[in-house]
Amino acid sequence: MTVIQAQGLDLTFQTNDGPVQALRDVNLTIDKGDFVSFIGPSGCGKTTFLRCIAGLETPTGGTLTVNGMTPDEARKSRAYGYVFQAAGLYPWRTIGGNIRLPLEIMGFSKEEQAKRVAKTLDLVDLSGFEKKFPWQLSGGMQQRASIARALSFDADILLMDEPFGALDEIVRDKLNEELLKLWDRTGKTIGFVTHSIPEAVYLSTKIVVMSPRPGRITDVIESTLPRERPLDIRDSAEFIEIAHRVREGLRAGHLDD
Amino acid sequence: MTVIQAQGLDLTFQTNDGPVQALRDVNLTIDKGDFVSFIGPSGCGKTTFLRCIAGLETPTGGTLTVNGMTPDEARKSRAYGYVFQAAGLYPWRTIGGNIRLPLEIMGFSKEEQAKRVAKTLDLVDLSGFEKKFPWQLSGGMQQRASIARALSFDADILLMDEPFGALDEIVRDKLNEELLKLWDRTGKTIGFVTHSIPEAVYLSTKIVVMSPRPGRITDVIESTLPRERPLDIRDSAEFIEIAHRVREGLRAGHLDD
Amino acid sequence: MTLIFVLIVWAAGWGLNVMIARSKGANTAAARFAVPVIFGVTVLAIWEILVRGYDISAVILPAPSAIWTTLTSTTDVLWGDFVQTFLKGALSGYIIGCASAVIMAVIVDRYDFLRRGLLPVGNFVAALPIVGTAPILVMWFGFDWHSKAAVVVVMVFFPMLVNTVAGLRDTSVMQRDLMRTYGASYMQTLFKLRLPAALPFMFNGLKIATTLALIGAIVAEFFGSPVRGMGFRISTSVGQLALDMVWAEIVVAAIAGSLFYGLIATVEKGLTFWHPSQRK
Amino acid sequence: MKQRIVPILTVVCAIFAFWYVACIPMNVQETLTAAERAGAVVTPDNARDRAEVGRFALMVQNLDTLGGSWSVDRARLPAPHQVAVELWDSTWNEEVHGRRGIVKSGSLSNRSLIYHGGVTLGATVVGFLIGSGLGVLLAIGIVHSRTMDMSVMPWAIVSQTIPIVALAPMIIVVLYSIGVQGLIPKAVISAYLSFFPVVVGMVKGLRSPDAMQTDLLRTYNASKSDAFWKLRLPSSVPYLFTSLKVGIAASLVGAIVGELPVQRGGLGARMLGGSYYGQTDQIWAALFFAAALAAILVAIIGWIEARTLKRMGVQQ
Amino acid sequence: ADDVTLQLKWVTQAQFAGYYVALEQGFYEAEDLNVEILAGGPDIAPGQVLAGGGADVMIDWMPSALAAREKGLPIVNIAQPYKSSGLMLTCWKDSGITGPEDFVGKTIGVWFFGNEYPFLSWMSQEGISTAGGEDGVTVLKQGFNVDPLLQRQAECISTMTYNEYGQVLEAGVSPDELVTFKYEDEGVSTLEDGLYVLEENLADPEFADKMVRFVRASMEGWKWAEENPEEAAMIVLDYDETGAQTEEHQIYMMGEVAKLTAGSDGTLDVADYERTVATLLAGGSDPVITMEPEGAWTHAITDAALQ
Ligand SMILES: Nc1ncnc2c1ncn2[C@@H]1O[C@H](COP(=O)(O)OP(=O)(O)OP(=O)(O)O)[C@@H](O)[C@H]1O
Ligand SMILES: Nc1ncnc2c1ncn2[C@@H]1O[C@H](COP(=O)(O)OP(=O)(O)OP(=O)(O)O)[C@@H](O)[C@H]1O
Ligand SMILES: Cc1ncc(C[n+]2csc(CCO)c2C)c(N)n1
Ligand SMILES: [Mg+2]
Ligand SMILES: [Mg+2]
Repeated sequence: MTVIQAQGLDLTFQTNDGPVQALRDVNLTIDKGDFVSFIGPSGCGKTTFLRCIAGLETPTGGTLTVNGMTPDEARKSRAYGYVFQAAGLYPWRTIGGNIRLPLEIMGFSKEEQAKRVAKTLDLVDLSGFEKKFPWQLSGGMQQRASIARALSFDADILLMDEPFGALDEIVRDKLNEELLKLWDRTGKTIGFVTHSIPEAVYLSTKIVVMSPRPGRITDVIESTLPRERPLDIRDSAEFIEIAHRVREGLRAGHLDD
Repeated sequence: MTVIQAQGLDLTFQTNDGPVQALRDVNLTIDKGDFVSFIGPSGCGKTTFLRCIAGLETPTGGTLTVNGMTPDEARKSRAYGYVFQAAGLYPWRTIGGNIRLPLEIMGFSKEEQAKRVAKTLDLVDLSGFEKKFPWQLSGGMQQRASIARALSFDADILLMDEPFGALDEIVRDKLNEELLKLWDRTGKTIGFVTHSIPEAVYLSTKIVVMSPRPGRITDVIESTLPRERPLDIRDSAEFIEIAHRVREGLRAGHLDD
Repeated sequence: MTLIFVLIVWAAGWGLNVMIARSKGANTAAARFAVPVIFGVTVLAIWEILVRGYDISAVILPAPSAIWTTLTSTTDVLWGDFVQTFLKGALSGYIIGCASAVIMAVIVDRYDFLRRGLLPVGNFVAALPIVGTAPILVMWFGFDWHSKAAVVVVMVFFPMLVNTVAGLRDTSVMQRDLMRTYGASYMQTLFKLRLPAALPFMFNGLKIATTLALIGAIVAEFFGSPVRGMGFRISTSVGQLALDMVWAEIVVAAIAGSLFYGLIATVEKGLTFWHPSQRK
Repeated sequence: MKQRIVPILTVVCAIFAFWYVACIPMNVQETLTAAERAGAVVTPDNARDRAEVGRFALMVQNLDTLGGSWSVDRARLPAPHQVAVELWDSTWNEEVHGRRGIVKSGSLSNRSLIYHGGVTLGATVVGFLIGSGLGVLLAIGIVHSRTMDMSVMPWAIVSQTIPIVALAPMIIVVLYSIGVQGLIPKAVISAYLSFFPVVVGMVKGLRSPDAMQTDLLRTYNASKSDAFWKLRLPSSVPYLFTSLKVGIAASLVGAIVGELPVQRGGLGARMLGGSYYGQTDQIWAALFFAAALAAILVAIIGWIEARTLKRMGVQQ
Repeated sequence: ADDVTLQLKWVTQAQFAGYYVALEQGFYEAEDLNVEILAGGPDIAPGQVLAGGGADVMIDWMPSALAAREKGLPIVNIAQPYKSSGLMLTCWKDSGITGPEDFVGKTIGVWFFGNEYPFLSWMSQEGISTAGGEDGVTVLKQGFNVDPLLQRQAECISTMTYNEYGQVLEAGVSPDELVTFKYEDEGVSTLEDGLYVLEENLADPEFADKMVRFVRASMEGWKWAEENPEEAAMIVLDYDETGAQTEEHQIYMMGEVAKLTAGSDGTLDVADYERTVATLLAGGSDPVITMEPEGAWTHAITDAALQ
C-alpha cells in the first residue's frame, strides 16, 4: 500500500537575493512499512523534502499525497511523529514533561499519558531521568528523549531528520539496532535522513540518494539485505556492495558542482 | 623526541551538585611528528584532555609537560594552534581578518601578516575569499578558515577538537586527505579528537581510545599504516583490522557503564 | 583635613571590598550581600564627614544621621505617603499596565498587520515624556491616586508590550514546527509554547516597569495631588526647606523600589530557572 | 516599504478616528458651557448640575450642540487638527510671520518650538554624551574588576529606584548655587537618566563573547587589552547601540525634566508654560514635538548602527 | 560694578516688573550694580539657592521665609515692596458658598511648596479642619493652573488677584459666577513678595552697601512700573525666555500688581509684620511658626536707601 507519493515535486524559496530552488522534479513512492533513508551532500534538500511530507513546507509545484490526503490534512490528523535534526526539547519542561507534550495536546487521559511516558522512556533507555531538565542531560540523551517524544503517540509514520548526528559511533550503533527492532515490531513507515553511508545501508529497505542545487533524486537503491540485521551484517559483501553503490551515487552528485 | 607527556593526570570539576571527575590517571606520551587521534564516547573527557594540553584547563593532579614546560608556559610561548569543535570565527572580521587575528596579537609586521594570510588561505584552498565575511561561506569553508587561522602562526603543535564533525562524508574525506598532506609536509605534531572510527584510523599514527566517567585511557593503538595514505587505503585489510580493534576498545568502554 | 579623612574612609572601604571580592568566599551569598553594603556604608560615611567637615547647610544637603532621625521619627507620615503613592498609585497602575500590555501583545502577535502598524506608533507614543503627559492625565483622572495609576499605566505599557511581543516571537522555527506536527491549536501553542518561551522577556519588561512605576507615581503627584503621597511630600518639603524629610522619602522610595525589584527578580528565578541566563 | 507604510498608516488613521470620537465625551462639559455662554439652550441649564450628570447622558441630551467638541478653547482633549494648527503656528508661522521670528528678527523666536527644541536638543546631546561615556567606562570597570562588579552594580540598580525626576529641581538648585548654570545642570540630569541603560547593555555586551571565543584568545596568550579591543568591544557593539537608543530617549526626558524648574526655555519650560496657563494645545504640541525629536534622535543612532554593523560585516 | 544676583520666587512675569524695569532702564547700572535676575519656577526653593550661595538676595513670601528661618536658615527681610496681599480664594457662586463657614465639606485647591501657610493659618483661625471628611475641608495640592476650578474638580481654588483670577476671567467666566475671599478682607493677610538676604552677609558693610543701592534702584523700578504699566509689561515680556506669557495677560497683571505695591516705599511696615507673625503663630495645634521670631527683619537697608 502506498503511503507517501510525490510526483514532479518542485519547491522554490523566495529569498532576498532571488529564488533558491531547493527541490526539482522529485518523484518518489513510499509504501507502508518501508524504511527509507535520504542521503546526500549538505544543502541538497533532504530536510526540505522531509518537511514537505510533514506539511511544514508547501511545495511550489507537483503533487504530494500522504495516506491519500494532502500533507496538511495528514498533519492535522496527526499522522506522524517528527524527530528534528537537533533535539529541540522545551527547556521549561522536564524530560517527562517533554514527552508528555504531544499526549496533552492530543488529549490523552492522565493515566494513559503516564503509562506512555514510562514506556517510551524505557524504550530509549532513559528511565530514571523523567524528572530531569533537558540541560541536565548530555547531548546524546537529549536526542534520545526527542526520539521518545516522537514515538510516544504511536503515529504510523515516523520522520527522522539526522536523529543520530550528535552521537558517537557506539551509541549510534545501539540506537540503530533498536530503531530497527521497533520498526520490525510495529511495522511503521519511516523516513530517515542521514549523512552516514553505513547507517543508511544498515537501516533501510530503500536508499534515496540526492544531489544538490537544485535538489534532485539521482538514485533510489532498493536494499537486498534481509529485514533481520545483526550489526555484523556490515561486514558482509552484500552490505559493502550496496555501500559502494551509494558512495558512487553521492560522488557523482558532488562532481556536478 | 617527546613533545607532550602526561603522567597520572587527574581532573575533577567542582559543580553545584558535587564534583565531576572528568579525567583519572591519564598517562600518555606524544612524540614530535606524531598524529594522535582521541576517540571515545560523548562526555569521556576528550575535549577536557585537549584543553589541559593547551593550558586552558588546570589538572587537579598528576603532571603534564609540553616541550618540557608546563602547559601554561607553553601557552604563553605560543607553542600551539587550537581548532575548536565549531569554527568559531569572529563574525565581525572577514576571513582574512580572522586569520590575521593571531598574527596581530603576536605582533607580526604588516607585510608578514599579509604574506602569511595569503599563504594559509591558499593552503586551505580559500584564496579569493579573503574579503568575505564568515556567514557568506558554507559550514565546510568556515571550518577550513578556522584551520587556516590555527596554522597561520606556524606553531609546532596543532590541537584539533572534532574539526570535521559538522561536515558531510564527502567533504570530510577531502579535508582529511588535505590535513594528511599538510602534516606530511610540515612535520607538525597533531592532537585530533573525533567520533569517527574510520577517520581516526585513516589519519593517525597513534589512536587513543578513552572510556567515560571518569575519563580514562583504555587503549593506545599504534597504527601500522604507511605515512602515505590514499583514500582507498580504507578498504585494505590492515585498515579494517585496526578499525576493528578500535571498535572493540570503544565497546569495552561502553560495557563498563 | 576633611579630605584626608574622606580618603582614608574610602581606601578602607574599597580595600575591604577588594579583599572580599578576591577571596575564596567571593561567590557566597554572604559576600554578595556584604560587598554592596560595605560600599554603601562607605559612601554614607563619606557623606557624613563631608557635610560635617565643610559645614554644609542642612537646607542644601542634610547629613545621613539627620535623615535617619527623621526617618525613624515620622514613620506614620511616611507610611501614609507610602500607602497613597506605592500601594494605591504605583501598584494598581503597574498591574493594570502590565496586564493590558500582555493581552495587547498576544493580540498584536497574532495579527502581523497590527504588529507592523502598532509597534512603530507605540514606540513614538512611548517617547512622549511623562512630564508632559502627567498634567494631562491629572486633568483627566482627578487629583487622587487614579491619575497616578493612569500615569503609571502609560509609562509601563510600552516597555512591557515591546518585551512581551519580542518574547512571544522568541521561539525557534523548530519549536513551532514541533507544535505544527502535532496539529496543535493556536491556544495550545500559545499556552504550551509561546507564553513559557516569552517569560524571560516578560520579566525583563516587568523589572524595568518596577522602577518606572514608582517614578511615575511620584512625579505625577507634582502636578496635583491630595495632601499626602511621596511625591507630594517631596515637593512640599523642598518648598519648606525640610530636606531631611525629602531624603527620608527618597530612602523609602529606594527601599520600596529595590524590594519590589527584588521580588520580581525572585519570582523570575523561580519561573525561568530553565533559561541559560539563570543557570550558570 | 509598502509593507511597512500601509499598516502604520492604517493604525495612525484608526488612532485619529478614535481621537476625534473621544473628543466628544472628553470635552462635553466645556462644549456645553461654551454653547451656553454663546446663548444656546442646553440641558441641564447650569454648569453645576451638569457636573453631576454623566458624560454620555449629557451627550444624549444635547446632541445638536456637540459640533463644538472639536473647537473648544481650553479643551480637556484638543482635537488632532487643533494640535496640528498649534504645531504649525508655533513652528513655521511663528518663525516666518512672527514679530520675533527668524525672518523678521534674524534670530529664532522664543515662541517657536524650533527654538525651544534647539535648547532641549543641546542639553540632550551633551547629557547623552556624558551619560553614555560614563556608562561605557563604568561597564568596562565592572567587567574588568570583580570588586566594582560586586559593589557598584547593586547600587546602580538602587539608583534607578530613586525618583531622580523628582529630585531634579533640587539638583538643579544645588548645581546652580555652586555656579553651574545653563545647559550643564540639565545635561547632568540627562546623563543620570541615560547612563543606566548603557551600563546594563554594555556589561551584557562586553560579557557576550562565548567561552570558545575567549579561549581562542587564551591559546594566543593575548593580553587583556587585546581581548578588549579585538573581542569584547566588537562583540558588544549590537548591545551598545540598542542601549544607546534607550539612553538617548531617556536623555531627552532628562533634559525636559531639567527645564521644568528653571524657566529658561526648552520644551520642558514650554510644556509647563502651557500647563500653567491651561493651554492644552500648547502642551500637546510640545509633547508631539518632543516625541518627534526623540524619534529622530533614535533614528540617527539607528542609522549609525546600521552603517557600523555593515562595516563589521553583520549579516542583514 | 558690583555683582548682585536676585533669585525670583516664580517665573518671569509682571509680578516682578520692578526689578526688570530697573534692569532695563539702567537704574541698577546707575547705582554701579551689575544685576542678574534668576527666574524661579514651580520647584525652585529660593531659600536653597540663597543658602548655597547661588544668589545674594531673594524674593519670598514672609510666611515661608519665617518658617525657613525657624528651620535654621538665617534670612532677614531687608525690604518689602509689596504692601498688601493679593492672595484669595475663588469659588463658584453656585456651590452655595457665602462665607468661610461654608467651606466645610467642600474641596479647595491650595498651593503648597511654602505657599500653603497663609491658608493653613486662616483655616485654623476659623477652626476648620483641613483633614477632609464631612466636618473639614478637603485640600487638594493645586497644580499650576486654574483647571481644577474650571473643570469643577474643586469648589474653590487659590488665586492671586493679579494672575490666576485673571485667567479664570479670560477663560470666559464672568465675575458674577464667582465668589472671592481676599485674605486682606478676611483679616488673615500675610506679607508677600519681600526681599531677603542671609543674616551673616549683612554684617559685611560692603554687602550692606550693595543692598542699599540695590533696594534703592529696585524701588525706583517699581515706581516707574506703577506709572508706566504697559511699558513695564512689555519689558517683562522681553525678558521671558520661555515665550509663554501673553501681552494681554501681563498688562492685566501689571495693573493689579501696581495696586499691591502702591502703598510701599520699600520699608517694612512693622504693624504688617506683627500682624503676619500673629497670624502665623495663631495656627492652633499646628502653627506655622512656634515662637516669635527675633531679628527677622531690619530697617537698616531701607533707611539708608531712602534718606
Ligand atoms: N527557509 C529557507 N529559505 C531559503 N532557502 C532555504 C530555506 N530552507 C532551506 N533553504 C535552502 O534550500 C536548500 C536545501 O536545504 P535543506 O535544509 O533541505 O538541505 P539539507 O539537505 O537538509 O542539508 P543538511 O544536510 O545540511 O541538513 C539549501 O540550499 C538551503 O540554503
Ligand atoms: N566546565 C565544566 N564543568 C563541569 N563539568 C564539566 C565541564 N566541562 C566538562 N565537564 C564534564 O566533564 C566530562 C568530560 O567532558 P568533555 O567535554 O571533555 O567530553 P568530550 O569527550 O569532549 O565529549 P564530546 O564528545 O561530547 O565532546 C563530561 O562529563 C562533562 O559533563
Ligand atoms: C505649583 C505651584 N506652586 C505654587 C504656586 C504659587 N505661586 C508661586 S509665585 C505666585 C504668585 C503668582 O503667580 C504663586 C501664586 C503656583 N502657582 N504653582
Ligand atoms: Mg538538513
Ligand atoms: Mg568535546
